[in-house]
Amino acid sequence: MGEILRIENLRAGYGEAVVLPDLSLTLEAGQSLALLGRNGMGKTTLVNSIIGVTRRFGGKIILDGKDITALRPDQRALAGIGWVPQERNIFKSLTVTENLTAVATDGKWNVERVFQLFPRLAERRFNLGNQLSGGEQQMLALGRALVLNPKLLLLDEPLEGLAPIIVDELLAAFRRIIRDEKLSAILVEQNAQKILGVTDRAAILERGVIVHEAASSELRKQPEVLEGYLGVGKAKRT
Amino acid sequence: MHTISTPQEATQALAKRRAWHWLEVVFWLAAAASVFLLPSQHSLLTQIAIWSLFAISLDLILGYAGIVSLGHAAYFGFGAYVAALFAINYTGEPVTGLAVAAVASGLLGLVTSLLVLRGSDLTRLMVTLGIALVMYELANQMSWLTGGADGLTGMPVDPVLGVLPISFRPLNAYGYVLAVLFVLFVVARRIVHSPFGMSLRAIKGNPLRASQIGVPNNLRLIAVYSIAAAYAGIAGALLAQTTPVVSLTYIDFQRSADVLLMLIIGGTGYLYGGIIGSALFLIAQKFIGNVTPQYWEFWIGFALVVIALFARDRGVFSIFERLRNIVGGKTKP
Amino acid sequence: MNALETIHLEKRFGGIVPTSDVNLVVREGARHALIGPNGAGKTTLINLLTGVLKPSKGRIKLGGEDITVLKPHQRVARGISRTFQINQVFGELSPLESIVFAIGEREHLGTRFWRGFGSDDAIVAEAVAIAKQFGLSDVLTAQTASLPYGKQRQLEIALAIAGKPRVLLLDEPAAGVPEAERHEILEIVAALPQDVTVLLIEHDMDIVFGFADRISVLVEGKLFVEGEPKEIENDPRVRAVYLGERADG
Amino acid sequence: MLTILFDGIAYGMLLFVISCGLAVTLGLMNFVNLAHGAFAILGGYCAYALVNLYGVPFFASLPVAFLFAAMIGLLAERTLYVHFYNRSHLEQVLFTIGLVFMVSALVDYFMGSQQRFINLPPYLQGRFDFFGIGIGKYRLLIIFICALILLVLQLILGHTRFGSRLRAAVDDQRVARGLGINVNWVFALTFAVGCGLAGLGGALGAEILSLEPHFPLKFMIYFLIVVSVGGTSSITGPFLASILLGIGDVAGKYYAPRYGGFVIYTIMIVVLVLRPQGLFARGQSK
Repeated sequence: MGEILRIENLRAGYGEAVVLPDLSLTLEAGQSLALLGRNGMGKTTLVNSIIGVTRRFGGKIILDGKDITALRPDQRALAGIGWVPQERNIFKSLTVTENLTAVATDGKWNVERVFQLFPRLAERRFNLGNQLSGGEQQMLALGRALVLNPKLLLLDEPLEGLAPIIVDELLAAFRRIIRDEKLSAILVEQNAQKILGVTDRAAILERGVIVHEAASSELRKQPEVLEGYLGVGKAKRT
Repeated sequence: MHTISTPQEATQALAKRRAWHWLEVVFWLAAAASVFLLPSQHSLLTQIAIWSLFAISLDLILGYAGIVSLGHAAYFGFGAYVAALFAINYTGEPVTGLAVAAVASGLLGLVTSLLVLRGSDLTRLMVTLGIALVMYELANQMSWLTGGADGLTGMPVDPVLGVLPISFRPLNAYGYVLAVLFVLFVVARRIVHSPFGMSLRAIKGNPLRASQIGVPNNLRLIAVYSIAAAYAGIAGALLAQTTPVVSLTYIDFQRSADVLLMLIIGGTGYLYGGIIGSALFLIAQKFIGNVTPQYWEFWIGFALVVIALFARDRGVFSIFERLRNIVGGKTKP
Repeated sequence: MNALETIHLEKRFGGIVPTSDVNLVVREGARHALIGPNGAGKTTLINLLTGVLKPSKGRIKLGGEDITVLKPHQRVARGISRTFQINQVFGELSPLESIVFAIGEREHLGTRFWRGFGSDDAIVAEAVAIAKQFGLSDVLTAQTASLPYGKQRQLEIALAIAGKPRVLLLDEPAAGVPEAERHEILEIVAALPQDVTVLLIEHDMDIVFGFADRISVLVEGKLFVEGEPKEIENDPRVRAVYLGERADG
Repeated sequence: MLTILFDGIAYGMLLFVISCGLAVTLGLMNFVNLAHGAFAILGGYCAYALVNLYGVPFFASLPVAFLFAAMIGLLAERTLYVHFYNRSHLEQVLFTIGLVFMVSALVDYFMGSQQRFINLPPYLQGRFDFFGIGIGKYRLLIIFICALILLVLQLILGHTRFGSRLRAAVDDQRVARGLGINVNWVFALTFAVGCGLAGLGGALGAEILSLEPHFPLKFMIYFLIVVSVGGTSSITGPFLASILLGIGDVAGKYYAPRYGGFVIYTIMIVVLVLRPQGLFARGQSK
């Protein structure tokens, strides 16, 4: 299959601040990666740098063999990145359907398929973006990324602040998209346990540096590693 | 860059920023000499001095406090009308007239500053523009007082302080205007180099941080806006005293735009920008404007576009930029 | 004696409630850390304390005095200082000018328009001392905007300290600072004067546990748990919040 | 009385067609474009030249005026405006005032400084009486065309993919880019259409607003009032503001000729101070 994403020595941040000093990462096609770490450690900055809305100081980003470093965010999106931003950022003055059609490209994911995946969205298709519940917004944000028919899906904290029942529904959708349909994906989460069952691999980010990388299944068996990097306290030193 | 480890060094470094640079001394000596050396240009020089004062007034709010105004002529015009009416009704002594105009315009500034404080840059632009338009309409409609579109004439101009006649004496008039400019420049210079002046620069640079240091941002802005309005009023009064008629052109948009342009040409935030800018502007206008008015308008528009395009890169105006760092006591980047 | 206290503090933006019924008590002289996952409302709380935002409900007390309705600059005058998550410094000024200015404002000398700026020897001397303490002596006359981010960060904290606060709010002091310059920030935070009450927001648990003597955990706008570092470290509910295990499991 | 209302509506409709482009630049792109009126006179003089000098039929000149102003707008956006998107408002002000001066001077140079009237076909001249209301035929046409434009704008904005992409870009520029919307191009096209509409308004309004070189500066404040009072979150806000301003101005000139301008400017200041987002803007702030 080959590599879908290759990041070489990326140095990025916002304004003058460097959040990621020197980050390299590869992702095989069809694979999914859980990006873990406490907040403030640079996970979102990494995702935002892949889509191109941060300040890049150096390094390269290669998507499916094509160097996209010099491309604008909209060009990167069309080159095959589907982005689910951290705060969901549903377009509030567009209806549910318009949120999808405004960005849709031709491919196997279309509006109807998104509605099949999330019947709740179909029920609310004429509602405006700002009239949706948090869970519905998250479904729409995922659907909006899917109708771009991306090669790589970026999901930034897609479970944040959602009720457990919605979380389960979304996790089922992720499993279907990532496991069954083999769409390459990077999933950012603080809550490791929830998503390690979905992804193939996991990387832990601390202060902008990848400090641990392993297969998800392996990491699940090592709660002490997770505790060390993600929990409170100083477990990793003792 | 060197390490500062003692308070004495720090005090010296700060005092150096406030000290008069020899270039400044030369500049004012040259200005004084122009009273006697350039008799044929006195009317132009008088114009330059008056516009300089007006531009300095705008610099106080724009260059130091960061308030963008498209209607600064409101205070200029108000000062002019007040000075003229005061001279007609009470006394024609010019310095008294200036004082009255300063107080009146300053009060107008104080009252209107409450409107200007609100909102973003954009709202400020619109509100300042609106204030000037309202003032224009008022002056236009209250023709029983202001002469309306015909202008206000018959303003008596007595000798300055009872000793120096300036009516129909270009040399004396220029000397008087220049002296006023110099005194007010020195005052402005002291203000901008004071703790108060520093607080303005701080508010302009980062209002959020300033307020979290304990600066009452709004009070400081009200203060400087009022001072600037008083300055503009004095400039207006000076023009009224040195020209036979006070008219609506004192308040119109063109005047607000011109003074902004002059200041931008010369550079903001070091006080001399207003003087240099108005000199360049008026001299250019004298030569280019003689061809045709459209010609002048086109080139002034062109200059604005070019300045706006390159102001940030500081290409064309790097000379003034360097000057500003030298005499403005600014930290070198 | 409580340095800072919030009573049923609440903030609403439309339907969102970033701060909900928060009763926070910070004791005099405490080293108090505020932690919690993303979107827990930590920065909103700081903004409420400093008066950048107005609360929808509840009171805020500083040293027993109700400051709920005071403007930001009035709160500063009563002893609250803060640093920002993203540097808020005066880029055009030099660090020397910035610190001298901050001290002058603390002494309410900012309305003096006829004295020269920097002509007060006592203030300049204090500024030089603060600069030395914060490792800024070698860059005092440079333009702040041209300094590296770490130095600006040091100035950011120095400006807050220059106000001689009773309560200092530190919003992620090490955020955005490159690894190489990090230890300087940490040393500075550790060396803050003992009589200053500090409320710290931080994600870096090394910093939190190395510094705090009391920790409050904020989750979804509510105060979730509060206690000594040891208690927090071993509290399964806190671990659950961070790791995503169920609280009972 | 009703005639004044009618004239006011026609006047307001014109203001709306000219200003709605500014609502986009100012509200959506946060760009202080004081030169918006310049595109109006470009359209106006284009139509004048076509009809009066080359004998082109009046109705044929209108789309040409639109296209002419739109093309120049697009050109100016791609070459000049684009450099100012992230600049301070002061720099935007300087730049656009400069443009106004240049355009005014050029128009003055080429077309002369006197006011120009476009020769209307005879069937558009004069008034007819309708239940006691004196209705100017030309004004009726203006109302008709402007209402049509309003309708088309609503349709495009609300029911086309371009419309939803534009609204998406306005809602959240950063995310719109990240989802593959070429925001630069969307804005450029919108800017061009806004300029085109200003040009069309300039051509239609040559008679009523008085077409002369210093039109952009004279009417600048009116366009700004429309946008600032109407708010920029929808096109209905500026539309209502235009109609109110139109009626207010016509009625003011008729009933209180001495204080018309005074009242309008004062209202503008009061609105700006009390509701910086505009009178008809949605209550919430960002």
